[in-house]
Parts: sequence; C-alpha cells; structure tokens
Amino acid sequence: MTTSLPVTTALLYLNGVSVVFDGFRALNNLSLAIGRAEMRAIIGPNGAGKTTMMDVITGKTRPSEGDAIFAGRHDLTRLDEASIAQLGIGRKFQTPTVFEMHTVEDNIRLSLKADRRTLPTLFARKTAAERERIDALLERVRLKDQRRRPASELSHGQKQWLEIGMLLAQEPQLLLVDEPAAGMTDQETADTADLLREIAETRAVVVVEHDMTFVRDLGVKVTCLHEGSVLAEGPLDQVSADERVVEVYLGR
Amino acid sequence: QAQKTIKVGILHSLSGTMAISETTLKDTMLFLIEEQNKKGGLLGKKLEAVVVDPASNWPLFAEKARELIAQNKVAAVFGCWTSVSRKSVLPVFKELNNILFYPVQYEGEESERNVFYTGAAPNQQAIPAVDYLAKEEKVERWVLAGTDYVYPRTTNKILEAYLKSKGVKSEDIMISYTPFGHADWQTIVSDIKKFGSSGKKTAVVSTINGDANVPFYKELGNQGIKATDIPVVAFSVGEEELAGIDTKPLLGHLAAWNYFQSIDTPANAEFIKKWQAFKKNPKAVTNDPMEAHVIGFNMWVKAVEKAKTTDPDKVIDALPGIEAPNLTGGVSKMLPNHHITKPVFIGEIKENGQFDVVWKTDGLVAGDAWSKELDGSKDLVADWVEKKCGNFNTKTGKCGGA
Amino acid sequence: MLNVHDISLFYGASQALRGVSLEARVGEVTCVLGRNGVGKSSLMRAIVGHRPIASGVISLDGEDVSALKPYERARRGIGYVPQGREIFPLLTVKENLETGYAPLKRRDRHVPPEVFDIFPVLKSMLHRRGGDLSGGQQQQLAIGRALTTRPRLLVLDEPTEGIQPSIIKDIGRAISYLRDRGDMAIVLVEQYFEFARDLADRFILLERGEVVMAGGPKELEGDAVRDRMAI
Amino acid sequence: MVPRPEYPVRPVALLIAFVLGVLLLAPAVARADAYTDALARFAADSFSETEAAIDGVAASGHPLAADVVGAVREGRLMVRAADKAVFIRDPDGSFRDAGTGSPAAVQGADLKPVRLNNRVRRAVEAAMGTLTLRSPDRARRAAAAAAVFKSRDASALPALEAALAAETDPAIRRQMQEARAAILLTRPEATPDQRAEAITVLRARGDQEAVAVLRNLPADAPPAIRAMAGDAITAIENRIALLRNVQNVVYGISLGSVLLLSAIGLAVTFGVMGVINMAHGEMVMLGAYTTFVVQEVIRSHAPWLFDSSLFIALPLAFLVAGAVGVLIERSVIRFLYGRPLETLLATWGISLILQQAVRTVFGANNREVGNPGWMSGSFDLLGLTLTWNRLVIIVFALVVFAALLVSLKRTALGLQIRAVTQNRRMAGAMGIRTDWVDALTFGLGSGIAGIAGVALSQIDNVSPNLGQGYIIDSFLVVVFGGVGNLWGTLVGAMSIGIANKLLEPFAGAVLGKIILLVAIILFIQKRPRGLFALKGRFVEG
Amino acid sequence: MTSDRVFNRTTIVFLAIVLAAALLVPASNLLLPPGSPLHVPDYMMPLLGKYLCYALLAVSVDLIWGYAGILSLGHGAFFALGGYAMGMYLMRQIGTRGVYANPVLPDFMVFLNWKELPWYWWGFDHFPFAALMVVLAPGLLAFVFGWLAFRSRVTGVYLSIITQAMTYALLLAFFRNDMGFGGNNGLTDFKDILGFPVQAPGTRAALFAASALALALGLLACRAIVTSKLGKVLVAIRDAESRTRFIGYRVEHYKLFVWVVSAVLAGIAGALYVPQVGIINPSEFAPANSIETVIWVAVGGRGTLVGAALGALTVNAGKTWFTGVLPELWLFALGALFVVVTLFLPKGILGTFLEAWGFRRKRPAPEIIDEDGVASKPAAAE
Ligand SMILES: Nc1ncnc2c1ncn2[C@@H]1O[C@H](COP(=O)(O)OP(=O)(O)OP(=O)(O)O)[C@@H](O)[C@H]1O
Ligand SMILES: Nc1ncnc2c1ncn2[C@@H]1O[C@H](COP(=O)(O)OP(=O)(O)OP(=O)(O)O)[C@@H](O)[C@H]1O
Ligand SMILES: [Mg+2]
Ligand SMILES: [Mg+2]
Repeated sequence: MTTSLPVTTALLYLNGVSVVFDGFRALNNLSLAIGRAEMRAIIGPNGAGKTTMMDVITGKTRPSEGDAIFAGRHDLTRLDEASIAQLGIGRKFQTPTVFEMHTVEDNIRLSLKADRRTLPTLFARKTAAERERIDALLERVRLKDQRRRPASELSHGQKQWLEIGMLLAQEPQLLLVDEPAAGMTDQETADTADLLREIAETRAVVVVEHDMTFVRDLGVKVTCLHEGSVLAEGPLDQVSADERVVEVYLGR
Repeated sequence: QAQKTIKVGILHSLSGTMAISETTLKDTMLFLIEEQNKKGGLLGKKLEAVVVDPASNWPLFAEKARELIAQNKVAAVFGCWTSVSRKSVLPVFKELNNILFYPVQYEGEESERNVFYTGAAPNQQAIPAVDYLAKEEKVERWVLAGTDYVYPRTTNKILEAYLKSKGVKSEDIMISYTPFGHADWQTIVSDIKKFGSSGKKTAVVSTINGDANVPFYKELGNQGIKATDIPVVAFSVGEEELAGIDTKPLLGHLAAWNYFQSIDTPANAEFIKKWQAFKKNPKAVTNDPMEAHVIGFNMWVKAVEKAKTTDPDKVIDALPGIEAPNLTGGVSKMLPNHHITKPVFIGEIKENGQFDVVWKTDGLVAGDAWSKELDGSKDLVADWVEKKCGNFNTKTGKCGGA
Repeated sequence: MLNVHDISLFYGASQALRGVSLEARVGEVTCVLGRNGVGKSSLMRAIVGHRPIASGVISLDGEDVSALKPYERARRGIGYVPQGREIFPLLTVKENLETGYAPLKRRDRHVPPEVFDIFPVLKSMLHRRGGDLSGGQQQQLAIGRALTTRPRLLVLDEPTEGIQPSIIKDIGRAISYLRDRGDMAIVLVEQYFEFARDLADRFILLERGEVVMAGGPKELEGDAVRDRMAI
Repeated sequence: MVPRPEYPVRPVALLIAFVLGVLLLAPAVARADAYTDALARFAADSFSETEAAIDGVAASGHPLAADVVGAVREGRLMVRAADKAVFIRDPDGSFRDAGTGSPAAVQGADLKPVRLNNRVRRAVEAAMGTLTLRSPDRARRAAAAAAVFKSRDASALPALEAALAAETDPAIRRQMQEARAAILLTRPEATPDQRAEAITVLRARGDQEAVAVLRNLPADAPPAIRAMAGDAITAIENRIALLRNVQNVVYGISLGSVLLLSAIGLAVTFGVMGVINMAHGEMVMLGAYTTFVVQEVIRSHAPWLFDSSLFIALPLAFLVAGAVGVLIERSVIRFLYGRPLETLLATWGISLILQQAVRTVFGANNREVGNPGWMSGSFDLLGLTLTWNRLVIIVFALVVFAALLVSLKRTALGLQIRAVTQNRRMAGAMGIRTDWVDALTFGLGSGIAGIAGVALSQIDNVSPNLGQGYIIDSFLVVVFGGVGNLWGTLVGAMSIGIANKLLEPFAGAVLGKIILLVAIILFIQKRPRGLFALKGRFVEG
Repeated sequence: MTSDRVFNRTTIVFLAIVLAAALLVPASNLLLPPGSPLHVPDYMMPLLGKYLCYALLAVSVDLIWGYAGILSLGHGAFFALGGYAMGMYLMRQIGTRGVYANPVLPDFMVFLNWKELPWYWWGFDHFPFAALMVVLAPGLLAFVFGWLAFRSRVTGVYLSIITQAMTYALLLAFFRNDMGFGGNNGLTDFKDILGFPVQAPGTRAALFAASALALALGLLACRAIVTSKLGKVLVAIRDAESRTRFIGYRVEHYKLFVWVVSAVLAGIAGALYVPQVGIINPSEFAPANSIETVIWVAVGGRGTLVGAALGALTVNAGKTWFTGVLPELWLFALGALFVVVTLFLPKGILGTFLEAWGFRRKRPAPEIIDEDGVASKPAAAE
C-alpha cells in the first residue's frame, strides 16, 4: 500500500489488468473506474471475462499484470479475500452459493456487518437490533416464511434471493452482482432492478447481466467487455447500437 | 475361597503386530495346561486357562492383566513378549501381588519379585554368540544391527563394552538402528557389504525384531551376502520366523538360543511329537520362547506342589531353587534373582528352515539380572531369597528403590 | 411420448409436487412455467429419475418408467439439461460431450454436427476442462452434451440462464429446428416468458406444486399467465 | 556333543603347499597314503578335523579329491558310525567307497553325513578353488579364480601361474591376474616391479575388495609403491563414492516402485473414487496370500511350475482381490457415496474383519512365499549391484502404472469412471450405468492392490499385518502426488523413494524418515493440493 | 444445525450422568463393602477413568471434525504429548526409588549411560510446571502446525494426511532412544502424584473424579464454542470455506482457534490418562490410534459432541468386553460394529437415537441425498 498508486477519486479503479490462464488471456489490459455511488452494468459475451474481473476484485484470482485500487488507497491485488471483504466489497456469485447447512436466517446473520475477528465472534450475543435487521432483510428478499429452513432446501431462485439478502446484510461500499436475474421471473427481475437502484443511491454497484430488459430497467452506464477488454461503453442505447456489440453479443 | 479349578491367565497378543509371535505361545500354554490336566491337574484340581487378547496394545496389556487377576482371580499369568508390554503390566502385578512368567529373551536390567524370567538374559545369549564368532570364525569387525528399542540398545551397549574389553577398536564396530517393521534394507545391507569388505573378517550381530527380519534376510540373500562371507548371528530369529522365509540363501547364518527344535534329545522329540499332535499339524515348529514357557510352567507346578497352595506369596517364595528339566537334556533351575539357568546353543540355518547346532556351552549358564558390562548396574545384584531385593547395591550395601 | 400422470413428490416431509400431470408429444415443445420454488425443477427431476415419486405414473411411449434408474431412462431416450449446468468439471469439453456416448450404438458415437453449429465456441474449446469454462459456456456445453445422446425426449431446465442474447436466439432457433425435425419431444422449463411463449406448443403453469393452468399457445398470448407469474 | 575346534595353521596355506609339493616331487604312493589318512579324519565328527581332512584330501592330488570335496559341500559325504568308513553318495542315490571309488552296497540308515559350518564351507570353497583352476568348465575356473582372490594365499601362486599360462578366456585371465596381483602385493618377497604391476591390475579392478587388498600392502614397501597404492585407493574410492550416489538413486527408484505399487490401487479407490479406503492394505494382503496359496498348490502338485508361479498368481490375485472389492462395493460402499468420511469408518471395519479372517484361516504367522529362480540373486551393472527382484519390481510397477493410465485415459470405461466419480447423478442422466461402473472401478482398484500384493510378497512378510505396513505410506504417496492425478502418484512415489534413500546414508533410517515426513508436511504448505495439483476455477468452490 | 443453547437436553442429561458418576462411582468404590452389589470393584476404577479420558479426546476431535470439518488423523499426537508431559512429572516423582536409586536420572537413562538430565526434563519435578506443559506442549505444536497449514489453505484429505504424517514423525522420533523419552518402553513405574501413591484407591478415585470433571468441563467449553456465533462460522467454513472468506471471515484464524483448543483438550485427556493406565509410550502416537479416535466419533455421531463421548465409551467398553470374552473373534465383532453403524445408523448412535425418539426437530440431512445414495455435490468440489 505504500507503493505509488495512481491517484484517483474513483472508488474502484482497475488499471491495465490482465489475467492469463495457461496462455489464455481471460482479461486483457482491462481498465475500468467506478465512482463512489455509481451503478455500472457490465455486459459481454459468454467468456468475455466478466466473472474473472470480479474474481480479480475480490481477491479470488491474482492478475498477471495491472492493479486494482479501492478507495484510492488499497491495492486489492495484494490482499486476501477476507481483507477485501472487510474493506467493504461484497459479492454475489454467478451460481448461487449459500451455506447449505445453515438456516436461511443464520445465513443472513453470519453476513451481517459486525466485528469479524475470532474472539469477538465467539462472545457475540444476539441483539434486538440485529434481529430487527434480519427481519427486515428477510422481508426484503421475500424469504420470511423460509427463515428456519436450511438453505439446502431452497430452490434455485430462492437461493439467488438469499444470496442477495446476504450481500445486503454486509452493507458493503461496493456490491458486485453477477447475474442476479438469472432464473427469476420477469416480475422478480424488475423487482431486483428496483432494489439495486435503491442501493446505488448510497453505494457503488457493479452488475453483470445478460437480460437486456433488466439492464434497460437499471438505466445506468453500460460497459461491454469482449475478450477481456472493454469493447464499448456508454448508455445502453448507444452501446447496443454499436455494430461490434451487435455482432459479438446481441445478435440479429 | 473354594474354587473348583485353578485358573491360569494367558496374556499374549492374538491380534495386531505381535500376534505373529505371541499366538503360538498362547497355544503352548493351552497345550501345557491340557497335558497337566491329563496328569490329574494340580493339587487335585483341574487347571483352567483364561485367555484374553491384549491386541499388541501396551495400555491394554495392563488393563487385561488387571482383569485376569482382579476379575478372573487367576493363580499366575504366563504372558508378554515385548519389554514394553512387560513394563506396562509390572505395576499391576506388584499392586495386585500375582505372578508373571515372562518367556522371552530380553535386555535384562530388571528383577521384580512378582516376575519370573524364563527367557534369556543378555549373558545367556548375546555374549556367548559373540565369543563363538570371535573364536570360531575369527571375526574382527562387527556390525551391530538392531531395531531401535530397548532390547537391541541395551544388548548392543553390553556387546560394545564387551568387545572393546576384548580389544576390538571402535572403527571395527558399526552400529545401525532401524525403525520397527523396517522393510527396505537395500541401503543398510549394502553398507554392511561395504563395511565387510575391508579385508578383516566381519560378522553381523542382529537384534532386528519381528517382521523386519524377513525383508532383511531376503535382501541379504539377494545381494549375495553368503554366510561364508559375512555371517549374521541373530537373537530374535527362530524356527517360527524362518517358517516364513525361503531359507536356501540363508544357509549358514546363525542364531543363538537356549533351545532349538533340531536338538536331538528324547525329551525334545516327545515334546515335538505331542505338540504337533496338539496342533494337528505335522509341520508345526517349536522354538525357544515355547521351551521357556514349558520350563516356567513346570517350575510353577512344582512350586505350587511344594507350597501346597497357589497363594502367590507362598509360590513366589517356593520358586527359587526349583528345578525343571529343559528339553535339551539339562536341568534348569530358578535362581534367587528370578532368572533361570540355561544352556546356550549356536545354530546354523539349514536349508529346511531348521538349525544345525554348531556350538554349545559346556554347562548351563546362570542368567544375570544386571549386566556386568554396564556402569550403572555392575554393582547391582538381585536376590529375592536372602536379601529380598531385586537391585541390591553391593557397594552401598543398600537395596535401591522402594 | 411422455406422459406424467398425477404425480406427487416429497422432500422429507415437505411436499413439492401435488398431483401434477403433463404430456409431451413428439414434434412439440411443452413448457413448464411458474415462479421460483413452485416445483418446476422437481418435476424435471422426477421425469429423469433423480427423485423418486410418491404416487402417480410417469410413462414413456406407454411404458411405465417411474421405477427405473436414471441411466435406464437415459437409455430409453431421455436427455437432460439440468438447472445449474452440472458439467463434469475435470473432463475436457470433448470428454464431457463424449459421456453422452454411453447409451449409443457404436456407429452413432460422434457429436452431432448441429451442436457445433449452435455453439461454435465449444468447437474452439474442445480441450479446455469443463470446470474452467465461463458460466454461459458451461450452459452451452450442457445443452450440447444432452444432444449428443440423441434424445427422443429432451428435458431442458432453464436452458437460457446465463447465456448471452445472441446465443439465446440461436438456442431458440435450435429448439424450433429440433421440434420441426419431428423426432423429438421437448420439455422446457423457462422463466424468460417471451422465450417460452415464442416456442411453446402447449404449457402448464405451476403454483405451489400444483398445476393451476394448462393450455396451448393461445392461452399464452394474453396477460393471464404473465400476471399469475408476477405474484 | 559338539566339539570346539581350534586352529593353529592357515588351512589354505597348508593345502597349497601340499599341492605344490605334490605337483613337483611327491611319488604316487605318498599321495595315496596322504589321501587315506586325510579321509579317515572325516570320521571324527569335529569341524576342525573335517577341515583338516578337506585340506589333506585336496592336497593329496588323488583323482577322487575333487569328488570328495564336492560331496562334502553338498552334504553327500557319509560316514558309517560303526567302522568309520567313508562313502560318497552320488546324486542318483548310489554309494561309492570314498577310498577306492568303487561302488559300495551300504545301507543309507547307517550313514551320517559329514557336517558343515561356515569355516568348513570356506575351506571347501578354497580347496575347490585350487582344485578347479584348470577345470575344463569355464564357470568353475572363474569361481576358482575368485576363490583364490579371496583367500589371497601366497602358496597358490605357482598353481595360479600355471593356470594363467594355459588360460585363453580373457575374462578369466583377468580374474586370475587379479588373484595373482592380490597375492603378489602382500607377499613380502615380491619385487617393487611386481607390486607396481599388481597395483595397476587392482586399480583396474576398482572395487571395494581391491581397496581391501591395497590396504594390506606391507608397511615396509618402498615409498614410491606406497604412494602408488595410495593413489590407487583414492581413485577407486572416488569412483565408489560416485557409484554409491548412483546406487542410492537406484535404491530410491526401487523403493519408489514399491511405494508406487502399493499406492496405485489406492490411487483408483481413493484418488479417483474418493473412498477413504482403509481396507486397501488388506487387498494387498489378499494378493500376497493368493500367491502363497498358488505356490503351496504348486509345491505339492506341480513343482516344475514353480518358476512360473508368479505368472499364475498375478491374474488370480487380481481376480480374488477384485472380487472382494466388488463385494465390498456392492454391500457397503455404494450406500456411502457422497459421505466420503463415512467410508473411512466402514472400510476400517472391513479391514479389521479381513485381517482377522486371514489370521483365522492361515494363522497369525508369516507364510513362506519363495522367489522363483529368475528373481533371485543380483547382477552387476557398471559396478552397481542390482538385485533381480528389485529390477523386476521396478519394471512391473511401471507396467501396471502404464496399463492403468491407458485404461483410465484412453478407454470408454475410463471416461465413464471419471464422469461417475465427478458427478454420479449427472452421469446417470447421461445414460452411464453408475452402479456397474462403481463396482467395476472399486474392483479394479482392489484388483490392482491384489497384484501389488503378488509383487510385495517377494520382498516382505506375508502375514496378516502385511497391509497395515503399507497403508500410511500409500495414502502419503497419493496425497503428496495430488489426489486424482495418476502421474502425481508416480512422481510422488519416486520422489519419496529417492529422497528417502538419499537421506538414509546421512541421517540413518529412523531420522531420515522423520526428516522426510517433516519435509512432506512443509512441502504441502507450498502446494496445498499436492505435487500435481489440479488447477482451475472449479477447484475453489 | 444444533440447537442454539449451550444446555440442550442431551447435554444436560449427559452432564448430569457424568457428574453423578464423578461422585457416586468413587464413593461406591471407597465406601461400599466389596460384597455389595453396588460396589464398583477396584479394577474397574482405572478402566472407567481411562474411558473418560478417551471420551474427552473424542469430544476434542468432534469439535474440529464435526463443526469445522477438519479431519485430524493425528490427534493422538496431542493426546500423547499431554501424556508425556504428565509422565515426565510422574517420572521425576520417583526420585531415588528407581531400580538404580539414581537421585537425578530416570532408570532408562541410567542404563543407557546418560550422564545428566537433558534440559527438556528440567522443571518437570514441579507439578505446576508440568501442568503448564500439559497444555502448552500440545497447544504449541497445534499452533505452529495449524498456523502453517491453515495459512497455506491446506484442507480436506491433504490436511488429514499431513496430520497423520505429523503424528507418524513424532512416533518415530519418540521411538528413538536418543530422544531421551525412554524409547519404545516409554515412561512407566510411576509411584506418586502430588505426593499420593498412584495406585492407592483414594488416588484412583480422585483421578476418576478429575477425569469426569475434565470431560464435563471440556464438553461444556465445546458446547459454548459451537453454539456461539463462532460455532456457526465454523459450520459455514466446513460447508463452504471460500464463501466464508468472501464475507470477510479470516478462515485461518477461526480454524486455528478451534484447532488449538481441541489440541489442548486432547492434551489434558492424555495427562489424565497416563497416571490411570500407568504407562505412556510412543505407540500412543501411532496413526492407527488417531484413526480409531475418529471412528469413536463417527460411531457416536459426528457433530454432536455428546455423541462423540458416547461413541468413545461404547467402542472402548466393547473392546474391553470383546477382548476378554471373544479373544480370538473380537476383531470380527468390532469390525462388524463399524460397518453396521455406518450402514444403518448414518448419524451415529446418538443421532439415530435422538431422531428415533423425536427428541429434536428433524435435522437436515448432511447432504442432499437422493434415492440411489447420490450426493448433489460433485465429488471434486470437495
Ligand atoms: N481457471 C481458468 N482456467 C482456464 N480458463 C479459464 C479459467 N477461468 C476462466 N477461464 C476462461 O476465461 C474466460 C472468461 O471467463 P469468465 O467466467 O470471466 O466469463 P464471463 O464473462 O463471466 O462469462 P459468462 O457470461 O458466461 O459468465 C472463459 O473463456 C473461461 O473459459
Ligand atoms: N433438496 C431439497 N430438499 C428439500 N426441499 C427442496 C429441495 N429442493 C427443492 N426443495 C423445495 O421444493 C420446492 C420446489 O423446488 P424446485 O427446485 O422444484 O423449484 P423451481 O420451481 O425449480 O424453482 P426455481 O425457479 O427457483 O428453480 C421449493 O419450495 C424448494 O424449497
Ligand atoms: Mg460469468
Ligand atoms: Mg428450478
């Protein structure tokens, strides 16, 4: 963190990031900046590197080149997953991953923003405030009836919702949301868009989605990735009018 | 308490790593008890064997010993093989005041009131063997190869001191220890080969234990080390162990024991015949620890008859001085130090897995509880008759411990 | 072709399907619609044999297959694209496709060409391990793999999930092509309403494990179904 | 009963002196007398007398001398207790009078063979050496030269010179020259030139024994010669030191192949199927016992087949262990897929049962499994001693490995096995007969373990505990190499084997093993998923 | 997965039994006459005490295996280290009563010609120091080992096997006579503990009570841990380790914490075990012993703590009984027990019992198993 970092006001700044797997460039000199209360939609063909980009930001994958700076100070490429999460970066995975053995409620409780150190966790007590917060979140993701069921019993879509709930519980500064609408009905998709817009009023949100209706609902700047780098950027209408985007992504 | 039978405890592992050696001893005891019962039992009562399985697990030995004595009320226990199993049960025998007959050659350095050692002490096996090699085979260089535990360590300490006292130089002694169950002997055998090719006659004194012997001998055979080049004398390899090896390449290697199945005496022939009948196996072999149990059992029977009771205190007092014929033509005697007198034989391995006796001591050798070669113990004597002490220090005139 | 009659299915004590019936005919696409957690995937699992049913009958060409093991059903011609892709992660793309050879005769053991036509990316990634692919690529692979078994009944559980728009269109075209080829019955679970509407020859709508609506393309035209799906 | 012989004179010296005397001056009559005198000493039943008798017989130059000495070696020289007459029992069972060589009609029961001990055997070797230096049989001459080299006795020199002059075979000539060099070097009256030449010959021989001879150079030799000998010793020792390193690596490979063999079945049941198979060792044991049974049957019914016993045992062991494996899979393991840790509990139980079953059937003792002739002994390769059985095991391990690799990677069954173990449910939906594949895979892993048992029976105990000795190492190898990667198992086994053998000379067997274990623990820190870790995004959730 | 209260019904019942035993068993042994039907015979005392120590060991293994998913195949090492620390204290208490009457050196050092006491034996004549080492020796080893392994993210079988390698290396090391721990014979022939003769009935009773108390306290401590929020984090780690990291938990710290706690409990169990069985030797380090401990846990019911203790008691009592009654066949019986438990009581004795009697709401199946016994998790995702 002491090395000279590019000065930036962006909350998240990816600078020339490349990721190479056995010679295959999943990300290719990718640069991207996300502002403090900005929502950004990311689109791009399958295999364009969207998930890999999130992997880089959350510390799952180390880039071969480039850096990822958070809040102008933290070089994410040198931190481990837990530190990055503690900095305030939360993530929803492409395929829902929840704690199957825990109840829905416990899944949320574990995700709540709190002291993550070992001993404080050992002595943590349930508080009324915590309970209220959990209730509110369960209400929001419509899993209140399911609260005592183990997460393993949820259907695919319910898990998606639970994971969104877990993400909200962390109250991160930056939310990375990978395909939130997959497996949801049209109504739920619209609902999710509302939710994200609401969150983005105070936080930064990066959404990856292939559902164009959803992206349109979000009404935010869109970045289209292709073969690991930015292909086009701008309002959705502009991007979707781009010949290359139509060619590789939208189809005719 | 008027019991109808006299119970005898048998404490040998029937499973786990030691089962290989100990199972036969359990059978030996069953055989001896059956024979005794055919003769009418003891004190007019039948003997009853109580068999338990301590499963080669040392704490379990203590537990089972306690069970035999406290719960089954046995009059005496015949058992144990490894030193550690004996060490484990010792406190139990002391506490509950019972008798253990221990049939295996061991490192010595012990004499307990409740234990009778019918196997060889180091001076009844190791030292005569070395003498033989030095004299007969003109051996000048020695490899002391053993498994890393107390028996080989102590034996090798004693032998090293003994050899040095005979003028053997340090560079002519090579000592090597291996873990239990060591299976890969390539390096060590080639080291031995190298050590032995200096021009001086070399021999290996092996205190390698149990299972490790088979791969060791196989490797010796394969690397072409013949007994005429570098003889190996072993203290833990008997007929039983050889039964699992192809002995052709081992022709001429040696073992030192107090008994060999091949020894041609009427007593032995009869014993072998009855044993094979008992086992229903005409090929069943006999070995040294079995003979030790035979002697120990007969001594116990005589002592009980002499004391007219199985009460351990009385039997313990009656035992020293009791004599029982061994199977090789002599008469062994229980000494005040609770060890017995035994003849020592050196046998060469024959092609049929038996031993050919090539040398024996003139008479019977008395077992020493304390080795004269070790600094810590040369002043100690054990005498449970006069001094009532297992570790009487002749210098200070005091009985140690307690 | 496939006839599901009045089946019910339990997870432990909780019932996921109550008396569901469904029919799928060769040359038709049968859509299963419904919100999250209503039992669509459970129905598919019952059809392919991954969950036992508690009552009812599932028959294939008139033969009752309800008690058969999954592989026996697969050998009778059921091909399955599960929700969540379930790629064999350590097998290469090629090997993943080749697992579909198991029920085939020796001369059929090759990947049908239409797979690479619809999903050209698979061709370029034949030697990449399945687990390394991106989510959408895996989904494509899962469909390709099911087609390799030359199914007579293709069961697709949300096949468009995570796939880029252009390929969704291709998949749509492929499904119509396969339907029109007339040797295959297709059961499609889909939340993407328009996609389903464009393809469906008949449909059922599930709610809490029960069929609450069924019909043909006409019923889908209006907003009735759509509204029911939106709570 | 057993005598304690004492020896004042070096027997070989005596013997060779005799031979010399005989060759040069003694009349035939003296020969016959010396011969009968010597023969009589066999009757004394004392090792020292026997030894003297051998020397005497050999020295007598009597035509029967070689026959008699040969008969002693093979325990065919018999003494009749009643009248101390000595007979040779020929291999066909007929008897000859040892004194005259004429056939004798005697009762076998009255006769006792002359007994041997190591010293007598050595005397026999030495006597045979000198007696056969000019034997027409090439192998005998070679053995004779080796025997003289070993005995290094000055008085054999003339005989040796004579033999050398007549010898045409270059290899044997060299051996004889070496023998002569060994004698000359230590002989006090040898000239410096002779010694220099001897040193050169010995240096060329270049082994440990040559060093031993060179070390025996008398201290009064001229400094130049001493320096030359010193040089030769250093040169040889350097070479030997180098060879030892190579040797250690070879030993390591051999140990590695044992580890590989014992682990390879586990690489299937555990590595591929994910069953924590604690009964793996018992499968190895079953293979070893199958070998034992096969050999037992062969011994009693068809002894001529003994040399091919292993080839018969291999398929049988595969079938026996494989069948037991299939049985275990069908009756227990198949209920436990998806609960890998519980397989630990069940297979542990199974291993206890199998061990005790074998103990009940075959007894707790070791059972004898013999080496077929072609697997015994050793051979020299550029100064390295390699034993045949180790070599066979190395080759065998690699063959088994290759076969398994091919069947998993190149066959349809292999693909199905991998698919089933990665996602059993989905594999079923693809039409793969999961239960059939499961049983077959477990059977395959068990069968391979059984095959390993056949090989291990050649170097280790065949006892109910056999398997226990290998289970820890096997798991270590599979895990160290990387679970699920066959190449990892190969490289893991070889590196553990070689590291072990390179450490052993420095640290000793016990400490060496400890160091190795600690090194593996530390290594796993660097590569938490083994040597050949599976990489990729699927590995981490 | 577990009820949130420290004192759930099973725990209360079990604790009550253990504590009652702590009082009643010694009382019956000491106070009742031998003829009385309620009298606990002398020979049972060390036996029962031994079982309790094993039970504590099993609880410690269940803490890490059942809740944090760390399968240790080397926990015997911590048990043995605690045992050795206690054994060393007991050896020092022998003083001049050894066979050689050497005031400084234990017997085995005398006859192997050691001249002075090695430094690592210093201090063991003081009980407080020895007691500290009982906790510290296993604790420190666990800390170092765990710190390395968890930081490097060694998980699953890799971790299991290196724990096994650890205990195996210790086994070999302690076998070496040069190490100064008595080699294969280990430490034996103990006389006094805290001034009381180890074999006296009173001491036996006290040791039994102490073991029972240690088990109760250990169990409570573990209950407290697993019912806390930390316990939930552990379960989360067990199910989805990397997911837990993405929420911000430092997985390695959590694992290290329970790992060390568990090792210390094992050490205490070992320390109480040694004076009751009267010997500690390197075979306690044998990997097979550690595997057996894991098996007790599985038999009792993994992830239930009380079940682990029950499993240890059941298996060991069974072993005692079988080895006496069926000396030649007991391995069949024990082996069959293990197979039967896995097949028919997949949740262990306790889990099955509780389920059958409806003591608790139904717990979720550990994995989603469908009818042909197939888990929904792909094997490689581990
Ligand atoms: N560990 C890996 N090894 C090899 N290739 C990888 C690895 N991880 C990702 N890839 C490749 O990198 C590319 C980018 O993958 P990524 O998952 O980021 O795509 P994506 O944009 O998220 O696609 P989708 O929309 O399908 O989710 C893909 O082609 C994928 O196959
Ligand atoms: N393995 C399981 N164990 C217990 N209950 C389950 C299991 N899988 C699904 N369920 C329950 O069964 C019901 C139906 O689930 P199913 O997966 O069939 O829904 P779905 O219609 O496919 O939903 P989605 O659109 O979210 O995929 C849900 O309420 C879910 O909670
Ligand atoms: Mg993606
Ligand atoms: Mg679904």
